[in-house]
Order: sequence, then C-alpha cells, then structure tokens
Amino acid sequence: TMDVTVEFSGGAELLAGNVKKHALTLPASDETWTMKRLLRHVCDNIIQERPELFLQGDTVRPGILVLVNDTDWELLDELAYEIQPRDNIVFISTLHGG
Amino acid sequence: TMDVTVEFSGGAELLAGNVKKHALTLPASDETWTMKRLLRHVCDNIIQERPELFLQGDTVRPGILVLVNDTDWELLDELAYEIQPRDNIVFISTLHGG
Amino acid sequence: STTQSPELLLSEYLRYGRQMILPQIGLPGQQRLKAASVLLVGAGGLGCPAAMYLAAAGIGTLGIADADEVDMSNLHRQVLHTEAGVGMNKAESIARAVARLNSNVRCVVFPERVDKDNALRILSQFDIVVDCTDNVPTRYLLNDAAVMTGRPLVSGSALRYEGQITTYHLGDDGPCYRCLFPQPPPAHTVTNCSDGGVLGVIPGLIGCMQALEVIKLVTGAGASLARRLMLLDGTDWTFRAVRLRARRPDCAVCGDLPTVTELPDYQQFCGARASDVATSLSVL
Amino acid sequence: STTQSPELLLSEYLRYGRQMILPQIGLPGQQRLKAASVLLVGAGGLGCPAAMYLAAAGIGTLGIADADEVDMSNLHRQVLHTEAGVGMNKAESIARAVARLNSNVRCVVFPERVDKDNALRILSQFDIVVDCTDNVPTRYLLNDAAVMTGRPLVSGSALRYEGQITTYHLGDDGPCYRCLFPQPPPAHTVTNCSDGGVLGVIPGLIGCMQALEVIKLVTGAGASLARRLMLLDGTDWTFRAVRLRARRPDCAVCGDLPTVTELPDYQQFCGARASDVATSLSVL
Ligand SMILES: [Zn+2]
Ligand SMILES: [Zn+2]
Repeated sequence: TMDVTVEFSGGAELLAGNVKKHALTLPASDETWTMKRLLRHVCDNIIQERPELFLQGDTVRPGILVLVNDTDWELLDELAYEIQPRDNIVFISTLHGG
Repeated sequence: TMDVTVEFSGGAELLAGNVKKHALTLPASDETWTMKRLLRHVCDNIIQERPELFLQGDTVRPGILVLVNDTDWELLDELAYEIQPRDNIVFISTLHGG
Repeated sequence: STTQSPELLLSEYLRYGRQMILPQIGLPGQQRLKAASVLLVGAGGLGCPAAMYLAAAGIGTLGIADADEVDMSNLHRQVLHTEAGVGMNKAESIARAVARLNSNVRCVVFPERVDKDNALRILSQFDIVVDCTDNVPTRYLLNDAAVMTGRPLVSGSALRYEGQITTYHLGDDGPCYRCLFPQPPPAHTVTNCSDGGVLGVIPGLIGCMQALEVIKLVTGAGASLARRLMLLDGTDWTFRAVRLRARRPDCAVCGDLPTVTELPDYQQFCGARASDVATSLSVL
Repeated sequence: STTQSPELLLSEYLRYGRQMILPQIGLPGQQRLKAASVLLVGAGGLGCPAAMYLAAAGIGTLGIADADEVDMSNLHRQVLHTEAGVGMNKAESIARAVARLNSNVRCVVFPERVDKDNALRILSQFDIVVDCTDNVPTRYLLNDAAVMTGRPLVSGSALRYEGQITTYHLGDDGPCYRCLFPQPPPAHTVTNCSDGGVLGVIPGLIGCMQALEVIKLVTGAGASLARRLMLLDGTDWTFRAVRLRARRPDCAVCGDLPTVTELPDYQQFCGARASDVATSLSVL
C-alpha cells in the first residue's frame, strides 16, 4: 500500500463531503498508480456527489488545477505522473470572486 | 559532514552580510553538533559584525527567536538540541514597528 | 509614454521618506513609482485595498474602471466606499478616497464596463493591469487584452475564506490565464461573492498582495509572482506558494501561433454573463 | 457586560448578507460580532487596515487609542488618514473614517498614550486587545495588562518588507509575549519604522491579518494564532507558520507564581522611550 494526502480547495471540497484534507491509502497492486488511475480512485472513493463536476472523460474538468507537492501537474507529466509515497495532491477550483 | 540551512530574518540578516539564507556544511567530528555548538560556529563563520548583537554568553541575545524546521527551539531542548542533516535553522529578530 | 525619472517635490520626499530609505526603493524606485501608470479593473473588494495602497505608495497614474454603483451590501468588504456614497459609481467613489489620501496621484476614472470593444484602447494607456473583477468572462477578456497589448496582469480573486493571486504574461516564460485554463469552467460550477459569500478581509488581503506585487514589478524589488500562484485559506491560516507551468507554445492567445487574434464574445465563450448579479444556481 | 445575541436591524441583514451566508458566520456569528468590543492600540500602519475591516465586518464597539497626530510622513502607509486631517489626533481620524463606512459601529476614542496608569482601566472595557503599536515598551505594557485583565492580545508588527503576527495569552496553553521574550532586546538593537523604513502595504497585510484573527476569535471560525507565529517576507513572497512554545509555568506575568503583579515602569525595563520618534542610532 501507499499513503498519500489528497486535498480539495477553492470550493472543490464541496464535492468531497465538504472535507478539505483526506488521508488516502492506495491498495498495493501490480499496476502502477498513475495520476490517471488516482483520479478514477478519488472519484469513486472520495467524491460524494456530482462526479461530472470533478472528472470529464479521463481528466479533471476545466477550471480545476491539479498540484503535486505544490507543483502544477503540467510540469510532471499530468495523467502519466506516477504517484510516489507521501505525495500531497491538491485539487483546486479557481476562484473568480472579488 | 552535515548539510544544514541557516536563515536570518526580521533584521538579523544585517549581522550576516545582509544575506538571509546560508547553506552550511558542518565538518564531521566526534563531538555532537548541538545547537550550542552551532551557535558558536555560526558566530565565527557567518556573523560578519557586532557578534555581541547575536550571542550573549552561550545563547542568542534577547529578542532573537530560534526556529528549527519552523518550530520554536524551546520545544526542542534549546541549546541541547542535536542538529540533524538538512535541518533548517532560522534566527529571527522580532519586529516592533507598526 | 511615461517619463522614467520625474522630479520629486519636497513634499513628496517628506511623504515617501519612510519607504525611500528602503534599499530596494530609494530615490530611483520612488521615481519609477511616480512614472508608473496602473489600471485597476474592478472597484470592489479587491480594487479598494489595491487602490489605497498603490496611491499611498505614490503610483503616478491610477486608472480605475468599474460600471457598478455602490450598494449597501458592498460595504462589508469594499472599504473605500461610504454610506453617503451609496448609488455613486464605484470607480468615482475610489477616486474620491484616493484624492483625500494623496493628491499627487492622477486618477483616471472609467465609469464603464471593460468589454471587447474598449479593452485594448483602455489597457494600452497603462503599464500594468490589475484584475480585481468578479466573473469569468471578464477574466478571459482582460487576459487576452493584456497579452495583445503586452501588459503584465496581476490577477487576484477571493471567495468565502479563500483567496488566490498570481501574475500572468510576465517575462519570457510567464504563462497567461489561458495557458492554465484553455477552457472556461462550466458556467454552473462558478460561484461569485453574491452567491457563495466572502469574508471581507479576504479580498482585503488579496488586494493588498496585488498592490505589493505591482510595487515590486515597478521598483524591481525581489521576486515576482510570475509562474507562482499564492493560495490563502483563512480558516486554518494556510498560505501556499505553487510553482506553475511555463507559457504554453500552443496557447491560443500567447502561444507561438495564436488563434485568438482579436477579442471574441466572452459571454458566449464562457456561457455566463459578465456581472456580479447572480443568475443561476451555483454549485461550486 | 456584552449582550451575546443583540437583534440585527433589517439594514444590517442587507449590509452583512454576503458574509452571513458563510456557514461559519450565519446569524449567530453576526450577532457575536455585533456584541463584541475590540480595542486597537495604535492608529497607524497596522491600526488603519485593522480598524477598517473590523468596522466593515460589523464589530459592535471599536476602541481606538493613540496620542499621536497625523503627519504627512504617515500617509504612505496609514491609509485611513487624509491630507486634510494632518494635525488631527490619529484615533479621532480613524473614528471619522469608520463613521463614513459603517455608522452601526460605536467608536470609543482614547486620544492618549496607553500607559501603566490607564492601561488596566482601558483594556478592561473590551473583549479583545489588538496591538498595533510601534515600540517595545508599549508591547510589554499591553502584554502584561492583557494578562492581568484576562484578554487575548492579537499582536502584529512590520518593518521594511517583513511582518509578524501572533495571538498571545489565549486558551489554556497560549504563551504571552514574556513567555517568548522574558528579557527585552537591548535598546540599541531595536529599529522602528521611522529609522528602518517600511513598505506601507506590509503593515497593510499584517493589519488585515489582525482583523481576520479577531473575526475568527469572535465567531469561532477555524483555528486561531495561539501558539502560532506567522512570518511574512514581501521580498520573496515567503509566508511561514511557526509552532510556538506553550505558556511557561515560570513566566513572570502569566506563570503559576507571577512576580509581575502590577504594571512596572516600562521605559526603565526596556531602556527605551515609548514613542515612534527615533532617539538613538539603530543597528538592527
Ligand atoms: Zn497563454
Ligand atoms: Zn507568559
């Protein structure tokens, strides 16, 4: 198994039972834990309502930014990124208010 | 040897050549690198002027707070604390302006 | 179009002395501030503190654009407006507060909505653009207009207990808003301050940070927010600095072969109205 | 002495609606804000933004204490004061700005220096004390008086590009200023804003954070800054949260056997004058 932290902010936490920080233990398996696989796992195990507001197809919906250890996932292969033990993954909904 | 980071802020950096962040390699030795020993080492190797504004006797002068990895050193045995590899040690001069 | 080293009056030495003794400011920095022109789009929760601290610091020319009128429900966060000013144009209301604080600042008021027909004309009159708006279509509009006019865009936002700030389109590899978000969010996932609520001091903090970033850009003091997104969560005092992607060569507006070469219809692009007024049930 | 659930007027529902829809505020939170009384000591760079955002949020009673008069050299950071108000008492100047923004707030002006003879009488009239002062002797004075009257002390400070904020004497194990600093710094190591300079928006940010902390303490929304020190460095956009020691049982004022049981002479204790005015060459 592999322990990671998954966080939601900017309003995305409303999809996750209004809880911002989730400790997640990923089951051991032969298959690599890529970000693509993690997204599906998060959608099935943490997202409590309206999963279509989290995922669109294989990836997050427009307006959600994905961070791995405080780095934009675009710098880390996005969906192909291989999750590492103790990674901190944040799904942040961009704010527009002022 | 042991690599640590030493930072100064709140004005204490003025004693350290006006440089806030210093990478420091502590020489290997039989003696343990305690905070007490580190203070002396910092005073001799980084502090460039008025060492009496950094140390008073064995410890830092009143008004300077010592942090180890973002934790008040009072929670970590203060002078007796044993420095660990990659520790981040901050000397912060408290501000009074408003 | 700006003079890079305007003379300072004796009264200005007196007024700005406490910041001119900072090594990163000095006389040259103060002169750069006086020569600078900054456009604030949005005179609300972000625009009020940003305007006040930019004016206090001695920015020479401050543009303020907003079509809205001051409403009593704004006063919990839009702290430059006054009870007596309810009904007044918000940009004009800020200009009056600025005049009370620092009569050296030249305020240029645009009591109109910045839209695709006037954006390039308005933005091109200023060195730096500050996005203090409250809706998705205007954020894309300002981004595209900033790229087309070559202006850096200091972008802030706030909702509930959270705030975000970054600077778009700055330097060789700074991304623009579209580099991060090529597609707008589905309109029904967008919450504004009217629907979601906001603690007034959160835009207060983000607006102050926008002013700080502008002062840093103008004077060159320290690292900017290009390729860096700051996230603030007031519930648990979290401040997070995130490293962002570089400019995308395939970006539709700032890329090597841009496809957006004139400003499109942003309401249509975003499927939402450019207004604070709530029109739909919001989920996020 | 305060009513815990004062009625809200219809106009107050309208004014505070955008923050009352926040789940951590609601009607009970807004009533707690209205019932609360907060004392700001210092009406300068920290006091201005703190006062404005506390007033905007609907704090019922705001005490403002400052003996100084508005000077032109304050206006680069003390943004509630005005050119026309130069020479006016600063606490009075802030009270006028608050009245323009929110006439529901009752301002109590103390146009005097808080000292060992009046501190206990003044502090005991308020629920929470906010330290917006500018010198070491007054910081020790407010700390000791806050401990003796049982008030939490939201303490902010700023210099150059840096700011610091924490809350002292809160909860079972929250330390006081003397728990951290039993001995005052040597007077010649202390720099004030007049000598060291300060970028105005830095106290702007810290003052906003002080207002946020007070609102969180009053409404109970989220974690406080007890045992937590926030450090801000504007040159590189560093925000650091530091875990602080607990209350020290051997503290001279908040410890189990306090030795400081009445307010001493703080000028003598610190070897410095309680004033912004620079009197000595400063090194740090
Ligand atoms: Zn782009
Ligand atoms: Zn104590």
